[in-house]
Amino acid sequence: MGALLDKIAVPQDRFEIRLSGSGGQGMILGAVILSEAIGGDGTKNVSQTQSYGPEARGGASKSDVVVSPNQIFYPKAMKLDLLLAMTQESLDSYYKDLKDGGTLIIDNVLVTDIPTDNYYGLPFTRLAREEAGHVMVANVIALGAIAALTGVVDKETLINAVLARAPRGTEEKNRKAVEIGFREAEKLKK
Amino acid sequence: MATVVKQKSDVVLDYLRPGKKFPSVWCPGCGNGTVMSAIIRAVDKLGYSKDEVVMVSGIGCSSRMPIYLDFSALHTTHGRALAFATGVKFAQPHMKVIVVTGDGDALAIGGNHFIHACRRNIDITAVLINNNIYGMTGGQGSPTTPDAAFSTTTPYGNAEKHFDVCDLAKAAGATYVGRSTVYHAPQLEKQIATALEHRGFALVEAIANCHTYFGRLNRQGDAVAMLNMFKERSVTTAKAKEMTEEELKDKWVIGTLYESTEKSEFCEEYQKLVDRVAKGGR
Amino acid sequence: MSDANSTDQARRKPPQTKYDYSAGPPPVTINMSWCKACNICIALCPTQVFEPDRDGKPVLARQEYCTQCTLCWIHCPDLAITSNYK
Amino acid sequence: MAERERKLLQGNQACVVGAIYAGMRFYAGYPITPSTEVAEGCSRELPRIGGRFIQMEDEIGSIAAIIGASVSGKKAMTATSGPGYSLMVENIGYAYMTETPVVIVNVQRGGPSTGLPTKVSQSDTMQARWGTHGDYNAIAVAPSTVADTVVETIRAFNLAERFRTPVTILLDEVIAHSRSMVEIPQEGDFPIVDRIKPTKPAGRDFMPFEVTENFVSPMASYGDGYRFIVTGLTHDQHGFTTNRADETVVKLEKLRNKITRYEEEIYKQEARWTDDADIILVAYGSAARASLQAAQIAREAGVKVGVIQLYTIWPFPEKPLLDLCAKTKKVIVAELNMGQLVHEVRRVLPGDIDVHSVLRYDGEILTPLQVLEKVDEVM
Repeated sequence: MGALLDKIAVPQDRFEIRLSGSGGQGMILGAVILSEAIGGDGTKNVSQTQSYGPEARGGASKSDVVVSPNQIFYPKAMKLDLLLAMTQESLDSYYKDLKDGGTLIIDNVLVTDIPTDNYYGLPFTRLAREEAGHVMVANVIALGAIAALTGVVDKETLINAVLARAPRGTEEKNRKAVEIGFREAEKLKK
Repeated sequence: MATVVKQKSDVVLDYLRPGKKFPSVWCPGCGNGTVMSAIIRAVDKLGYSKDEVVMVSGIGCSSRMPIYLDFSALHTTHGRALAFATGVKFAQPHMKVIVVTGDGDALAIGGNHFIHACRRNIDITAVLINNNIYGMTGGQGSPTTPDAAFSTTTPYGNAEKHFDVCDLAKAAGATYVGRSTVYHAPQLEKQIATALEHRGFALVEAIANCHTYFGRLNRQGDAVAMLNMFKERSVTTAKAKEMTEEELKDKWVIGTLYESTEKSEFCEEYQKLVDRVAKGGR
Repeated sequence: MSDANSTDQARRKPPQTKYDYSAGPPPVTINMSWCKACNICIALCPTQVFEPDRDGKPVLARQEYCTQCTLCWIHCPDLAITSNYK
Repeated sequence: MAERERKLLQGNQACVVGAIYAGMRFYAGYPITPSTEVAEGCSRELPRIGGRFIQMEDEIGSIAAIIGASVSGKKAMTATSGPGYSLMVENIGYAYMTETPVVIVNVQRGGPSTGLPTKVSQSDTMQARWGTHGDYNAIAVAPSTVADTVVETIRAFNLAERFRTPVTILLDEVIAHSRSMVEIPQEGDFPIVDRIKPTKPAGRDFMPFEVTENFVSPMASYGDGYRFIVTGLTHDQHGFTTNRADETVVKLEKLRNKITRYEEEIYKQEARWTDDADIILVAYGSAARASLQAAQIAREAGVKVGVIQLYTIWPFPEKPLLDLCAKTKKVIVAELNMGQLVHEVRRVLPGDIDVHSVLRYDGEILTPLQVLEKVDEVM
């Protein structure tokens, strides 16, 4: 007993992303857009799942995207490579699922109690309200930041994916949101 | 030589399913046969081809009817005839769909399908043969068993209230509602013909005798006695207008009770939707 | 209400006219193998054309009174009566 | 051939794509979590291609309507979840008896009763086989990925049409609600099977339930001029109801033989790493996803684990399982219930193979770690 369990590891070919926040912050739509951006050219497989039911409407809503160049066996995340936490509650709930050395991105206005120094913080909600012109695009700003910080998808591909899902009349707002997220995150990298 | 010529009588024989042996399973004098004969004559008078008629039924005495008739036949599960018929009609809107059902079948186990078929106003003609009792299972009380009436499950008299089938259909959204009895067979035939030509959900309540159970348990006598009772207790819509509520108690108003063309028919409405979507509309 | 009463009621009207069916077939034909002897035709016939046989099935006892009124075959639940005059 | 369109689809949406590809033009259903997106997809897509969508008053009406549509010549489908499937089973029995091809999607969730509406389960495995009363041979297929769902839905329609029988698709909440990029199939990618139409002219010679060489009768539609009779009562080859012992036996054996004699056509399973496996995992649906992941991890850690993933659940793939497990001594059946499929595996495999279970029934998907713990335990 235990001989096998000591030796196992999550396969290296998987990149696991979780977008978390409160219901209504657009985490599921964010994950859908990210999946379309990443999987669009057919070179990578994606598997997107979400919390479904009452918790999706409040508390710590989450949506996962698993990315791999190979067939994705297990559809859900096992150990996160990237966690986006838009609220304190979601960080508290999901920080334990982040792997050692994994990337943590938070909204540093709404999330203040952070159990590590190794994270990227940006005021997504404030940027959305003050710079992008609508609080609704905080999730899109976060996607821009994810693109800049991880390279899991390039900026132009992301913009196209965002525009494909944007309601008519909001295209410019959404394009700008990606740009803001990307730009602000680039600053953090330096 | 006879001079009185009214109608071709043997037309009914043309509509019997080849190979299916008569006589029917029904008791001697059962009103189901009379209603079947009326349906055949209505269909024949309207000139429908046998190929365009689908007869759908559920479970019960009356629901055996499609087996005998040379139409496409769907003899389904208890209470569900209208739901099956909805599938047939919606899939092949040019077909004439006739549902033959009983009071227990349509109103108890099938009550939900009944009100929703009315609500949709789908172009189905439902002939509900109301004998106030479950015949096939041996005389149990049904949703139309009158107050205080006897059945094998109401041995001390029925404590429940009963449905007025026609009121129910009208309230639920049916756009044609008619009633007749097996005594008034020629009028029943007319009601059915009018219902068949109506575009929308049409209900014809055919009051029929189950002397075997209802008649025996409620001392109403044999088939003939029950037919005569139907004659005595029925009043036409015209006559009913001149009668008080008190006078109308225990009477059946027969004739066309409700008819409307204002509400659109479901299949036609859906076809409009399909056409609109095909043009790129919403 | 008894069987006898109702039958009598239906027979109240006396026959008015006689018809001669001798040149052709009888006014109606009864399919005895389909007939279940329910008595409806016998009771409803306004001119008392039928009488029940030993099994209760109708026989044409007074065919000359048949007016081709249609009541018998239109009510026959077993489609056992057809008129021969159309 | 042109490059295929790729779309991010949910499992439930993939089911709609597959069904429409297979020729489904009639959908009747009633909303129930977690299957509702199938209905929503059909309500959007069917009018665009001249199909028909109707939301019925309940699940009983839904299955009734699609049977009515199928005998009227349409390929028809409904989708539901455990409690709704329970409501449908009487009329599913009607479809078996009347040999009416329909497809029923069961997106499984926790039960019994209302249970766990938003949580995953595979506890309808046996309901799909034995749900309705009487003797009959059921067909049930089960995808495990979003892309599979397109393929298996097409296969379900083909089997339904080929065998004139209802076919159940056993989805589960995880597959139904997860999204992946899916290649939208183009004409010619998959064969499409249509019911065989009668060649005999209408009349006494045409028997709508004729026992043919392969037991499947050609199927006319209402309006074709055949005016045939369809009844759920036991009937002879003409469709007439019968009580006769000899005709009853002919009917029931027809229902059985048309499936059992052709099981090889229905079986579908995928074996991975089984040739040298010391332990073989048997699973379907999202439990197979966990099993495959566990096996991959175990292999990387040097333990020889194989996986048999079942795509056909019913008829249970007895012979393929026997063949694939011939060289192993240990089998673990992974499923999201309190042990249903494992009974079939135990029944089929010889006594010298140890059959174990790894189960989860709390509403969550099995994790690869849970499966690995079981592997570790039985090693």
